[in-house]
Amino acid sequence: MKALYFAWVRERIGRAEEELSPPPEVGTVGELIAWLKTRDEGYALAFENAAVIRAAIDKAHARHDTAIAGAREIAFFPPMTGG
Amino acid sequence: MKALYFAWVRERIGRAEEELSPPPEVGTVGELIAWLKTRDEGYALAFENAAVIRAAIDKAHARHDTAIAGAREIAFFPPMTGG
Amino acid sequence: MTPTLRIQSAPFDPAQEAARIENGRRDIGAIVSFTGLCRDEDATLAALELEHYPGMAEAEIARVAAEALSRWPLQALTIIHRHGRILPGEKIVLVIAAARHRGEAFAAAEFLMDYLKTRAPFWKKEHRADGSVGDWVAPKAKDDAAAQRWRE
Amino acid sequence: MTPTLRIQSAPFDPAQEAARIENGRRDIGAIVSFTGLCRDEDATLAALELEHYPGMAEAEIARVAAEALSRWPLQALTIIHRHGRILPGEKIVLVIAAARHRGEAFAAAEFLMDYLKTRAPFWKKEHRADGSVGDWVAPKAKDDAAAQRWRE
Repeated sequence: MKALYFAWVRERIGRAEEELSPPPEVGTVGELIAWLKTRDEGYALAFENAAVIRAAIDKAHARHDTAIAGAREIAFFPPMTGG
Repeated sequence: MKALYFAWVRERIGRAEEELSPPPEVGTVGELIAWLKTRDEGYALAFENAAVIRAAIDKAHARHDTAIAGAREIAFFPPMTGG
Repeated sequence: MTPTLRIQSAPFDPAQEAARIENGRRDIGAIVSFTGLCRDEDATLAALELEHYPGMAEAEIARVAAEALSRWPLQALTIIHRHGRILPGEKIVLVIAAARHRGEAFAAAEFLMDYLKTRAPFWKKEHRADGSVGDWVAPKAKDDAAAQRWRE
Repeated sequence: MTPTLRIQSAPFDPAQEAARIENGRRDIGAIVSFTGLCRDEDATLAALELEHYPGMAEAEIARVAAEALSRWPLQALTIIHRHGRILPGEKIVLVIAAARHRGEAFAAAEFLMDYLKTRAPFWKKEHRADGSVGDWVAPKAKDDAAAQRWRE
């Protein structure tokens, strides 16, 4: 699964995208965040306040309890500030 | 006092403006309408449904119970349909 | 801030009016523009004749503008209302409100239109495509209701 | 009716977009246009950098537009959102809604802005006038509240 990071999530992790192969027990967006958070300090900082992190699966907004099964692309980003 | 008439009030009365000298017992906008209504058929038709008629004294909206004492210009017209 | 308020028979250009407001400024966050047009869906209308009460129209629009400026912190405000003969597709009225934040600009523009509809002394008469003179446009109850909600 | 939806780094011209909508039509009664601008009241901002999620930004704006079209009988709709470097005074976002009646055009335009603010994947970063890179602009609680009211 391809992961994309935007805005300060991208800056804290230090990359804009990567391939992820989470273990099978990672079933939801929230579980994927928890798994990523343990990777290194950058991920820990990006996801330190997991509640504010927004996610999208295949370019559509997804909740933290959404299943990631079948997702080709998952994105993580802060609350949006466009407009 | 100068009277002005607009839109279908003007058309029914058959003139756009005139000088009025109402008797002293005509004290309010509503009383002036009742007095005008007796003048001829045109006025009667213009003011047949007095409740819908709007008035302005010296170019500011006035209610039917507003006193006309001191008014230099009084206007009668239908509900507005601009915008 | 002095609003731009005009009553005229000539057409107006919303783009030109918006440009006058922007004019190199860096402090405006939101511009809401409303344009009201002469509508003729059935191809039965030749023109609208807009009668107005000269002097009172200007005074009433100034009062409505002052009321909007007292309610919202507007950075710029333009109101233009045409009178006379107006053809289908032509613009009748323009309101532009500029503010730091969009909520203020939206609210002021909508308030102004609701108030202009029910308080500005203009009356529309239809001239039909078949050459006959049609009716005076009837006021809409929902216009009164729209104006009423700002008093709550 | 197919809305005009664009995401671009180049500036846009609201007047040109409005003209594309009007284009000789006689059935439009009301056009509401919203322009959001890059604001810098304190002269501390050099530019905003607007990051976006290509692909999702287009998809989300299309979803929000479809939602507006399902709620109001719009005759025309344009949404343009810029990304990249935007200078103070420049325009960031444009929404134009055309309808027979003003209430529909106002409601649709305000709904669209509330939804774009909270759902379209764009993020603003400040570049300061002193050459430093500033903060990511923080989301506003009132933007969430503004979007929430359309669900009631």
